[in-house]
Amino acid sequence: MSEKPKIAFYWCASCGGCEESIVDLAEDILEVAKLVEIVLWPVAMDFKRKDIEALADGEIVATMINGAIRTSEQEEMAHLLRRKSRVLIAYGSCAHTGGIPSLANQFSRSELMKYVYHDAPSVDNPESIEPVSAYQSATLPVFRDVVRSLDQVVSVDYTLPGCAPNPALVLAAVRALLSGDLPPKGSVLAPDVSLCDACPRIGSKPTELSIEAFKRAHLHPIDPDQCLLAQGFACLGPATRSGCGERCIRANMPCTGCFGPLSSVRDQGAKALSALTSAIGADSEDEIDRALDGIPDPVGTFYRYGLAKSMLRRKVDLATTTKN
Amino acid sequence: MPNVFEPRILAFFCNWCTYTAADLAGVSRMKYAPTTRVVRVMCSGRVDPQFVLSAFAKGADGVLIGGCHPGDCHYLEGNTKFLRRFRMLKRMLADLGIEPERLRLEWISASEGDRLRTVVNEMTEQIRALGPLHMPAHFKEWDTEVLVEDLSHDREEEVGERV
Amino acid sequence: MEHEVHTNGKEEVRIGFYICHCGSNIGGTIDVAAVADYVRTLPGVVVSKDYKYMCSNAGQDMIVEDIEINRLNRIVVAACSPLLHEKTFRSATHKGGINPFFFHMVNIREHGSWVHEDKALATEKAKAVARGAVGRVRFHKALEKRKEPVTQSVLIVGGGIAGIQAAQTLSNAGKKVYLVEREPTIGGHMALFDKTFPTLDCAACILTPKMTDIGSDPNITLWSYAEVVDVKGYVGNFTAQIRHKPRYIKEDLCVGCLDCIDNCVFKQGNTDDEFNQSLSKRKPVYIPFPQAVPKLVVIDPEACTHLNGGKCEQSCATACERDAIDFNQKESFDDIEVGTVIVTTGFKTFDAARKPLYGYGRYDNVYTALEVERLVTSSGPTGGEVVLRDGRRPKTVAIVHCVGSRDHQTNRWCSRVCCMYSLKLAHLIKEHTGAEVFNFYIDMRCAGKGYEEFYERLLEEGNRFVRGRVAEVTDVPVSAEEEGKLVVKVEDSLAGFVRRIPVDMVVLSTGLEPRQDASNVRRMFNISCSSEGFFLERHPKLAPISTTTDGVFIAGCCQGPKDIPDTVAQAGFAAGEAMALLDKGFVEMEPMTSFVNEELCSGCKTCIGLCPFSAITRDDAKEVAVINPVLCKGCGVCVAACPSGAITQNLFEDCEIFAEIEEVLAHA
Amino acid sequence: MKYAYYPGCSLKASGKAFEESLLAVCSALEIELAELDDWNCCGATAYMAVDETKGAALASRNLALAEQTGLDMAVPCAGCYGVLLKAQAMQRKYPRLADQVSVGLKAGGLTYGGRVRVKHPLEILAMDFGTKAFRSRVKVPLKGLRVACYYGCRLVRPESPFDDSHDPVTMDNLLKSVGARIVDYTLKSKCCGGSLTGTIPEVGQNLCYQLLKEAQRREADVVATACPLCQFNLECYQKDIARKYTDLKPIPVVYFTQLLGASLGLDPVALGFPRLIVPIEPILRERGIMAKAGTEPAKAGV
Repeated sequence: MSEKPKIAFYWCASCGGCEESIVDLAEDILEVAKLVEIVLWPVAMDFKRKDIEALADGEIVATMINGAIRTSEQEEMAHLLRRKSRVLIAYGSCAHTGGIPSLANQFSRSELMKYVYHDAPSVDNPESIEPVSAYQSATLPVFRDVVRSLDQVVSVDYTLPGCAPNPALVLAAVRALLSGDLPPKGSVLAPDVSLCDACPRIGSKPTELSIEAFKRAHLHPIDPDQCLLAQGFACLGPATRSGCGERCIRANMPCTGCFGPLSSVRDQGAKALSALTSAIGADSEDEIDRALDGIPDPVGTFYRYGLAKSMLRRKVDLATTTKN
Repeated sequence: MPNVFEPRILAFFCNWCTYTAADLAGVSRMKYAPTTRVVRVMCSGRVDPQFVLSAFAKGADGVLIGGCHPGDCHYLEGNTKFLRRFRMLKRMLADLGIEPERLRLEWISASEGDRLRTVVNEMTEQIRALGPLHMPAHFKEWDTEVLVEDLSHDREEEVGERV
Repeated sequence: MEHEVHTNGKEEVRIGFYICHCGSNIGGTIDVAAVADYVRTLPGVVVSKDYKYMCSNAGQDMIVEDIEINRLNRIVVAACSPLLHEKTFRSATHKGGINPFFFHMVNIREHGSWVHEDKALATEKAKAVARGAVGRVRFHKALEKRKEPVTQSVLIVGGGIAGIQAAQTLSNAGKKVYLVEREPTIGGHMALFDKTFPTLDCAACILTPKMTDIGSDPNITLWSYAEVVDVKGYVGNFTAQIRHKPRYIKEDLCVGCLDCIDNCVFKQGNTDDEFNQSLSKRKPVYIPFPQAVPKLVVIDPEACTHLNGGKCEQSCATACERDAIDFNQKESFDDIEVGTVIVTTGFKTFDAARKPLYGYGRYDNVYTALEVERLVTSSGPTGGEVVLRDGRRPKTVAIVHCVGSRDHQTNRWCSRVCCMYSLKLAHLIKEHTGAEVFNFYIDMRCAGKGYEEFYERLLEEGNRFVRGRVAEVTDVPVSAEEEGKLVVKVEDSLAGFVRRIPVDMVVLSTGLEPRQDASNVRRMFNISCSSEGFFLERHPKLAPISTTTDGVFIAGCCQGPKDIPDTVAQAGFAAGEAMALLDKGFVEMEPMTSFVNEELCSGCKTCIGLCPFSAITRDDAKEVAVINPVLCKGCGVCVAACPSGAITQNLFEDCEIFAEIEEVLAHA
Repeated sequence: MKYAYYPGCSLKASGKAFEESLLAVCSALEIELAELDDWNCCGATAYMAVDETKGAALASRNLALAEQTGLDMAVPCAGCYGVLLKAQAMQRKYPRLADQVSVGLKAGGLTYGGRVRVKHPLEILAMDFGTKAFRSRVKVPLKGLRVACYYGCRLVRPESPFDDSHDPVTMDNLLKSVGARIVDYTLKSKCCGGSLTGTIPEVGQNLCYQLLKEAQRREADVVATACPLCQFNLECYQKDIARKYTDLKPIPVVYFTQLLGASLGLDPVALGFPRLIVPIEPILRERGIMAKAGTEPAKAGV
C-alpha cells in the first residue's frame, strides 16, 4: 500500500482560532483527511513529541505551525518539526508576523508577570505566587523575554496569513501542496495586492482624501457603504494584503491589518502610518496633533498583528533576563 | 582617541533647502560635529517612515530630517505631508522606548547654514547625553535567549536581498 | 587583482570608486588614501583611487579609461557637493560608455572637510558615506533623460532698467518677450532720478529712449499695470496667468493726448503723487510722468469721484474725443506660455521712519534721498528748485549715510549705492542752492569705474565730510545758534569728539531692501531667498543669475543691491542665458520621476490626492494609479505614502535608499 | 491677574510714592502683586560693572525666587528691570556664565531655569490689563492735562521687549487713554544723568536741565516718569538747577502710576501726592481735574 503523505499541525502562542479555521474547512476537511495521514495535531489527536522524534528527518511532507514563539518549548518544537518536515508553513498572523501576542513586546517579562499574577483585576493570589521554571524534579518551559514570529526561530517555507487564515486560502494551499504545484519558497500564499483591490467600498473612496480627525470605531456610528477611511476610521486596508474575503469590511468594521504587508513593504506599520497620516486635512502641528488624537495607541493600531516582525521588533528600553 | 561617545545621526536632507544649507555651511567653513551621515532626498516628503525605522534598526543613534520651511517647499507641500507622518511617528517611537530627542524634524532653508550647524551640534549633545541607542546590539542581546539549534538549516535560500 | 564576483541579483556589479583631494580642500582634513583603501575592501569594488583634482580633465579621463579597462559598470565619486559637479561626473561616466545614472556622488567637502576639524572623525565620516554610496549604486538602473521642447518666448517680470535691458536684448535676437510691469509705466526707480553717478548724465536722456523702444517693439508684448498671479510648469514649458488691473481707459483707443486730465472736474490734484514721492498732488485721472510708457492715462478708483459712487459730471469722458474712457472696465486675465522667466522685480527703499531718532515724519525738513531726487529734477514737483516745505532755500544741508544699512538694528548689509548717490545729491544740492553740504558717513565706498574720482571731485568742490554714524537729529536746541534748526548729533570719529551741527535740511540716504511681497514672488516662481530676503542665486560666483528652479533667472536689485551699470550687465547676462535655452530648443528632464508597478497597485487612491502637481490619476478600467511622467516633478511624496510599495522613484528607489542607510551605518 | 512683585531698594526709600501709587492702582484694578519673600538688591548698575558674573548671580537670585512662584515678575524700578533683563540675556547668550551662575545659586539652594518673564508695570497695565480695559475704569479723566512722558534710558534700552527703544509710546498711549494730552517730547528716552547728578553735578544736572527745559518749551504741565531715579533727579534737583539756569520754572515730576491713580479717582494720599516736592495739586485744580481748595480731597475723589 502506498503510504499517504504525512502532515502535522502544531500550535504555539496562539488563541486557538487558527485551529478553528482548519475545522472551518467543514466537509472539505474530510477530503483532505482521506488523502493525508495526520501525524500530529495536539488540539484534536493524541500524538506526542516522542512520536515525532521517532520519525525520520524530512519524513513529514508538510507541517503547519500557528502561533507566535514565546517559550523554550515552542522553540524546541519548531526546531523538531522543521527537521522532520519537508515543507514548513507559518499558519496565521501569529506565526507570520507575531500576531496579537507580540504586542507583549511592549513590556518586559517582569512587567507581564507582575500584571498577570498580581495586578490584573481578576487575580486572586494572596500568597503572591509566581511560576518558576524548575521545582524539585519538575521543569516548565522557559518564558522568553521576546515574542517572535516563526521565521525568527526557524526557516519557513510558506506563509498562510490571517487571523485566522480564511478557509478558501487554506484549501487552495493544501491542494497545491498535494499536487506539488507550489510557488517559489518564501511566498505568502495570498494575493500580493492590498485589500482595497477587493474592497466593496473602493468606489466611495475620494481621490482627494482629507482626514480631519481620526475616529475610533467603537465610539462612532459607521456608514455601511462608504469607505471607512473617508469616514475617518483608521482602516489598514490600503497597507494590508488581500485574500481575507474582506470579512471585517463586510461586517462594517475597519481592517486591522491581519494579513500583513505586501512583498515590497518592509514594515507594515510604518507604511500604514505613512499612508494614513499623509492624508490628514491639517497643516499646522497643533491641528495635526488634534487629528492624531483619534489614534491613542499607535503601536496597537499599526502593529496590531506585526510588532514581532516590525523593524524595531520590541520596545527598546525593556529589561532583559540574559541568564535563563 | 579619547573615549567620548560620538553619536551617529542619520540625516535625510531635502535637495532644495536643507542640503543646500549644509553646502552653504561648508562654503562658509562653519564647524560642526562630524556626527551626521546625510542621505539626500529631493523632498522631505519622500522620507518614508520605514527609512527612519530602518536607520534606527541599523544602528543610528538619532535621525534628523531637514526640509524647507512651511510654504517654501519646492514641491509646494511635501514638507507638510512629512510633518503629518512625523507627528504620528514621534508618538509611536516614544511608545517603543525611543527618546523624542533622537528623532528631529527641522525646517532649514537654503540660506540657513548657521541654523544647520546649531541643529546638528545641539542634537549631537542631546544624544550624547542620552547615550547610544544601538539597536543592533539590542537585537543581539535579545536573541541570546533563543535556541540556536538548527538555525543554519537551509538558511541559504532565505537570505539574499528581496529585490 | 582578482575580485570576488558581486551581483545585485541581476548582473555582476563592478564599481569604480574615486576620491578627490581637491588640492588641500579635502586632502588637508580627510585621509583620502585611507578612505580609498577602505572602500577597496567593500564588495563589488573593483577600482578605488584617490586623485588631486577629480573634476579636472585628467580626473575625468581616469574614470573613462577605467570603465573600459576594468569593465566598470558603476561609478562613485567622493568630492564636493553634487549640486556642483554631479553633472560633470555623470557625463564622464557616460563618456566611458555606460549610462550616466550608474553614477553616484558623495559630498565630503561641503559636508566633510570644510565643516569638521577632527581629522580622524572626518575621515571616518567620509568612509561611512562612501560606503553608503557604494551600497546604493549597486541598485542603480539605466535611465534616460526625457527631452521636452522649449516654448520660444520669455516672460520678464518687472519693467525697471533690468527688465527693460533684458527685454531689449532678447528682442534684438528676435525672441518673443512678455514684459509685465505692476505700475502704470515702465522705468522703475531709474525713472525717478535726475542724474546718474558718477558721470552725471541725465537719467531720463538715457532711459526714456529705451522705454519708447520697448513700447513700439513688435517682439515685445508690454503689459503695464498688470501682475503675474500664477505660474505653473517647468523649464521650457511654463504657463503664467497675468492679471490686468482696470485702467478705466480703453488702451487701444487712448492716444495719450491728456485732454481728459486737463478736463477733470478737479482743477488741482487731490491725491498724493506717488511718482513725486508724495511731494505733490495729482488728479484722479493721471499719467505718472510725461514720458511714461505706455503713454496711457489711468484713473485711480480711490480718488475718482465717479468710481467712488459720487456724483460727477464725468467731464473727462466728455473731453475724450475717442471715447476711450470706460468706467465699467473690469480686471482681465491673460494666460501665456513661455519657455523661461526672468524676474527683475527690483527693490524698495528702507522706510526712514524705522529710525525714529532721525526724525523722518516728525520734522518737516528731514527728507529721504528719493524725495530729494525729485526736488533736484527739473520735471519734479518744484521744477528743480531745492526748497524746504516752507519754501525757504536751505543754507546748510546734512546728508546722513547708511540709514537702515550696516545697522544691526535694521539691515546689516551695505546697500552699495548710497555712498555714490549721496555724493551725487551733494553735488546737485550745492549746484542748485549753493548751500553748505555735510556728508555724515561710516566709510566712503566708492568702488567702481570713475567712482573714487567723483568722490575726489566732491572733496574739491568744498563739500564737508564728517566720519561718524549720526546718533540723532533733533530740534531741541541747546544754544542760540541751534534755535529753529535741526541739529545733527554725531561723534566725529576723525576729530574724536561729539559734534552738534545745526542745519536747515537733513537728507537720509536710505538703503535698499527686498520688496515687501518678495516672498510671494519667490513662492510663485519657486525660487529661494537669502536670509535678508533678496532672491538667492544658484551660485554666488558662477551662477549669479540662475535660481534653484531651472529656467527662472533673476537680475537687478531683486537679487541684491546694485547700481545701474551692474544691473544692466546682469540683465544682459540673464537675457543671454534665456536665449541659450531658447536656441537650444529642448530641455532634458531629470529622470527622477516616479512610476507605478501595476501588479502591486490595488488602486487604493492614497497617492492621488497627495500629488501636488495632479500628475496621478486612476485608470478605472485597470483599477490602478497612473503617473503622468510629464507632470511628475519627482518629489517622491507618493512613493513614501504608497502603502503597497507599488510606486518607485527613479534614482531614489526604496532599495537604493535602504541600501544607503544600511551601508552608511554599517561602518562603525 | 497675579504677579510676583519685586520692588527693589528704591521703591522702599526715595521711590516710596512709586510703590504706593503702583499698589493703589493695581489693587483698584484687582491686579495682585505678591511681594517676593526674601528678595535682595539687584546689584544695580554698579555691581555688573565691577564683576559681571557675580552681578548676574546676584540678580538671578531674584529670578530664581520668582520662578518658584510660577508667576510673571513685576519690576517697577527701571534700573532693576534693566539689570534683570540683562542677567537673563547674558545667561542665554553665554552658557558658561549661566553655569557659573547656577553653581552660585545652588550654593543657596536655588535653581533658575530661565523661564521667568520680567515685566515692567507699564507693560502689565498697557498690555496685560489693556489700555482699553483701563479706559473703562476711569472715573476722573485727566482732561486738558499736558503731560511730557519721560521713559528714561534704562527702561527701553538696549532693547525693550514691549516697546521701541528710541521712540517708546506705551506710556503715551496709556495716559492718552485716560484723557491726558501728551506733548511731543522727543527727549523721552534720553538719560537723566543717573548718579552723575550727585557725583559730577555740572554734567548730571545739565542733562536734567535739558529735559526739564524741553518739557517747559513744549508747555507740559507735568513730567510723568517710570523710574525712581529719573523722578528723583528731575524733581529733587530742580531748585539747584534753577539757580544755575534761571529760565527754568518749577514743574511737577510724578510717576505715571500717580496720574493713572488720579484718573481712577483714588485718594491722593494713597497715591503719595504729599511726598512730592513740587506739588501737583495746583495744576490739577487749574485744569479742573481736582476740586478747588477747600473741598475735602478724598470725598472729591481727587
